[in-house]
Amino acid sequence: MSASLEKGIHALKEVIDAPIASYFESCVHCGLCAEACLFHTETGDPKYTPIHKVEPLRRVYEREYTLLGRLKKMIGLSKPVTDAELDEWQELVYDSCTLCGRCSLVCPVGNDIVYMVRKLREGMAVSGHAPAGIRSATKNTVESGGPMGLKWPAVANVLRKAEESTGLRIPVDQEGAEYMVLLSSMEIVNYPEYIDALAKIFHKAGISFTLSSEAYEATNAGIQIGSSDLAKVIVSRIVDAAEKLKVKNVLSPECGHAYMAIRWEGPNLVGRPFKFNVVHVLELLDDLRLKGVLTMRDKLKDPLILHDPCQIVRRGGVLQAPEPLIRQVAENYIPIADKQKLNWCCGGGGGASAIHTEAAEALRATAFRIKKRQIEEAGVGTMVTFCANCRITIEEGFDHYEMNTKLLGLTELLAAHLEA
Amino acid sequence: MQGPLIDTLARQGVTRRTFLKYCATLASMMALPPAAGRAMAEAMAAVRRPSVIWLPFQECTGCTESITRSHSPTIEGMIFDMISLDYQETLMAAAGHQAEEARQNAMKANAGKYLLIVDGSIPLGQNGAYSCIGGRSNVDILKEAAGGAAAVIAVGTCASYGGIPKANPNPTGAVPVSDIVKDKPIVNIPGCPPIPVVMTGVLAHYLTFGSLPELDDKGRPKSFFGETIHDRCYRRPFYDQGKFAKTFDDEGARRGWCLFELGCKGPVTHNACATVKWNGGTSWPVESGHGCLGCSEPDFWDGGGFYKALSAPADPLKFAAAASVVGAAVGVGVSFANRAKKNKAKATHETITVADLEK
Amino acid sequence: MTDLQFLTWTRGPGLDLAVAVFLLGVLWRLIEIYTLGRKKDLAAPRHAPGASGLHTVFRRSLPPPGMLKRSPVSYIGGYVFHIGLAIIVFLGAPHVLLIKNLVGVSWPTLPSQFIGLTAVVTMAAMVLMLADRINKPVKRFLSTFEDWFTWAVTFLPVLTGWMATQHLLLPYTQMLALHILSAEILLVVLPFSKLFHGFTLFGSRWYNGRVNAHKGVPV
Amino acid sequence: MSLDAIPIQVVHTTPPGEPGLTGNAPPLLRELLEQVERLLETGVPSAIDLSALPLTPADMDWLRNALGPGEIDVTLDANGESTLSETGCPGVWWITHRNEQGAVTSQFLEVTFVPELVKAHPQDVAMGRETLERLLADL
Repeated sequence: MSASLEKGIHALKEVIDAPIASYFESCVHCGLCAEACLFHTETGDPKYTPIHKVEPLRRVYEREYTLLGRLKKMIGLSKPVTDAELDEWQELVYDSCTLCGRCSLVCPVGNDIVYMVRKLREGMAVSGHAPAGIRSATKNTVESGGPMGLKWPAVANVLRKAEESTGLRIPVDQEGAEYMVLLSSMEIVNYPEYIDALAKIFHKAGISFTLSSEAYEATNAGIQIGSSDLAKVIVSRIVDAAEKLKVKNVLSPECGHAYMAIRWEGPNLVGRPFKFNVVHVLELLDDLRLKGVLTMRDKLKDPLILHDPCQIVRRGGVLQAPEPLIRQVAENYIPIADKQKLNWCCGGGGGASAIHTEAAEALRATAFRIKKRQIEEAGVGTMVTFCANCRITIEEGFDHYEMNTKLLGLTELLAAHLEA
Repeated sequence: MQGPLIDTLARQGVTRRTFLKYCATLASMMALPPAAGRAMAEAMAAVRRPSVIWLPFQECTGCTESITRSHSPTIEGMIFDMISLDYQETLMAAAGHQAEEARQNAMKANAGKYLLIVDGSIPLGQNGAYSCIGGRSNVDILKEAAGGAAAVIAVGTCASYGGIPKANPNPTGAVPVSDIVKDKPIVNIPGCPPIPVVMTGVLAHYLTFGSLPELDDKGRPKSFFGETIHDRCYRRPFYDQGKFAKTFDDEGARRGWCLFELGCKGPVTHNACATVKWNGGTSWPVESGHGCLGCSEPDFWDGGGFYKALSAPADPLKFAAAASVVGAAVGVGVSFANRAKKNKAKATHETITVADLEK
Repeated sequence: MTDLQFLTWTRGPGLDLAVAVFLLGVLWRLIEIYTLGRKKDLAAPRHAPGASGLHTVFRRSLPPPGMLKRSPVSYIGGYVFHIGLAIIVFLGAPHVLLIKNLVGVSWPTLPSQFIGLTAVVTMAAMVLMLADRINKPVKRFLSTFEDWFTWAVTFLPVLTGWMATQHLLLPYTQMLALHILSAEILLVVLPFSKLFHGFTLFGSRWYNGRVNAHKGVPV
Repeated sequence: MSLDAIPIQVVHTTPPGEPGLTGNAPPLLRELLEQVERLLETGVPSAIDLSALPLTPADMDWLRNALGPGEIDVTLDANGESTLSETGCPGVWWITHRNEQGAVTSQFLEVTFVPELVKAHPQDVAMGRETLERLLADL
């Protein structure tokens, strides 16, 4: 195969820009970003300090784009970034970083560290230093349509089952629909209830929607592994399908990275603004709530807390929708201290949940202690979230710590209590 | 107390007690023990008049004025009565060839024994042509005269450190005596002008002890230049209290507060003005309301402005414009190189395929 | 070189040189950094109140919720020494005199006793920060020679300035010269070290604020 | 503008509120005691140069008050007035030299039976004899 260090450096030279230069020049090694990173707070290991995770990128920046670095390089004072070094950093850039972006929120000089990790992954991916799990997920998505290798007949099967259980029609490839609904493989496989819920809500609101047999998968392992070219391949399917079906909106599923990929990276990957809007399902739901469509039959009594998925809330900007929606359906919603843009990651984002090495899984379990603590401190038995990937990671965490906390998806919860 | 000098003085109407009193005061000023006054008187009274040659170079005659116009000419003059001033252009009656002849004669007659006093700096530019006496350059005359001298006394800041002629841009290439004379003991008595008693004090010391007084690292007699103006200034308490005059006519100036902010160089100037004062002890610059210029220190003229506080910069924006242009040029240069590199990287981008993810 | 010549050098050619290198460095580095450019964000923006580059430039001056408790030494020590330095540099009488000489504007100053006290507090905070850097695993792990060096380069002007005004250890002339020299070293080092954050932090905060404001997130 | 309008005023050399006492004067009494003892035992005179010491006018006043006035005051008119006054401690003389302008040029505390300056020098006495002889001759 053809990954190489040269390709990696080449990729980094392409992506290094003024913000990255400014960020590296601003860093004073204060270490505050470590306090915002759950991999550091839960392990205490200083190597998980976010700014340290992008050290190879800094080295390339200094050597390639600063005069002093170039001079140092010329007289042999600075050593080039090596394969061995990138290999060492793989754990730091992927296993212990979920692209949650919490570090970017606290840096006193204003460094957007997650921005830099995302860019560093461009070089890591093509130099062959991406973890096997994310590599195969990417490969599957590019070659067979989804990270789990799910094909359309299987999806159609799930849709049929949803039609049966809800008694509602789920249109496919219908031109001119208001919404083109995207799913994530995880939802199709693990949480098919989501599809039921969506069908109910659309029908109740009287909004036309459709699925596309050509683009049903919203997740984009390309942005997780950090390859814009591959991410573009994946996102282009959606763009093509949406434009072919002439839909007004594309509905991103609960999945966080899917939303990031299509809503924010998408236009930049294909190199032009979209002709349709990208809407997160919670934005749609909140809109319906405001229109009075989303009335509830009854409310959930259990005390519960909300887990705000990083890519949707802090990184995706869906800040205001979740709380009114949970209040719509839950009587005993308990707001926690670090909520909304300050929430702590589940530990499985950014592709991390696809890494199945023993070390990575053990690290994720350790990092999960922060979520465990939040649940225990709130003293609740239920947690609600709205990201399929978070749900898988959190359930793994519950299993690991043998917790009997209930985990619910927000959209399903709303659908379950929806007034008929 | 007997000797040729005291007889001479007596003839001039200077009494023995006057002389004793003068010696006591001189010893006090030179920080010698009180008993030294009498010893000085004894020694000087008996001394043989040494030959002294006074060479004026690039100077303004201010040093000569200072000593000859001092408050009590008879007393200061006394010292000059103790020496045989064989050559001093300003004071001597002789002129032209006669004067030069007197100098040559004195040098021959007292070879190796005469004292050489120099005031003014020595220009080296254009082979010394900027200042000549009788067709000979200053540097030439100095070398010749210093060759036979027992010691050299550089009077005034010009002779000591180059002074105003050496100030930037030093058009004449002026240098101090110590740059030219390397093999003779040199006493520097800087000041613009120097304090008269300091000049006579050094002569008295030489006459009394036959040696030169102890000098500091800048060749100045420690007894007069051992402390800074600031250390002995009567306005020092105001400095310590942080009370400063901000202008020459504000309340602080009227109250006699510290002149530091008005550019006083007292803290870095070594001289005896604060204790000896000027004009017969009448006053001195700081007492008159003006900061010390630092005239007894090397390069005082280029010390960054007389009215700039010591903490203020001399001329910090000298290269600012040039530096800004160079900085911007370097930045733009790097910027072009960076953009070229980045554009090249982008242009040679190979679309990544799944195969590129693995080695 | 004598004391006075040393002082005259530091006030004259030394300062000339330091200011020149400083200006040269600052312009060079700023142009070098900010002309690298960045891509336009093609995604349809989401607008949110309080989300903009400028908002973030100011907002980041305060600790985000919960952070003060997590790292009190970094924040309190950091505030104290930064504010202390600002007070000393911008409200100390000799410094205002210097600024007046440089650019022609001046403003009222604080009494020297207060500045002296501020210097002591500032130095205490800096020593505390140094101890924290040595003690705290993350900070020690991140620290390179540059971190120790820039600490010293920042600390020395405060120390020498304070010692000069308090007449400690060396005569005033020498201490003042050392103080000015140390400030000159600071000027020379600043554009080429992490001390340059004094300039770039505005750019960094602005970029961070702007990138996230595009998504409607006030960061 | 009249001359009076120019704001010049005479200032005190010690800052207001400063008592001016440095504490440097009292130790001098101890030194004087030693010098007086030496004078009594060996007959060797000695002196303290007051102008070389860091004494404020207030210190001087304190010292003068402490020593008190004596019986003898000698005034010497030689290029300015000098005063040689015995203090309240016999053998301790306060000597002040002034220049022709009246400014103090030096000040000493001399410990001696009679200050040297007061005694007439044999040579001067010889000149006095000549004067006397001339006077007699002229009679």
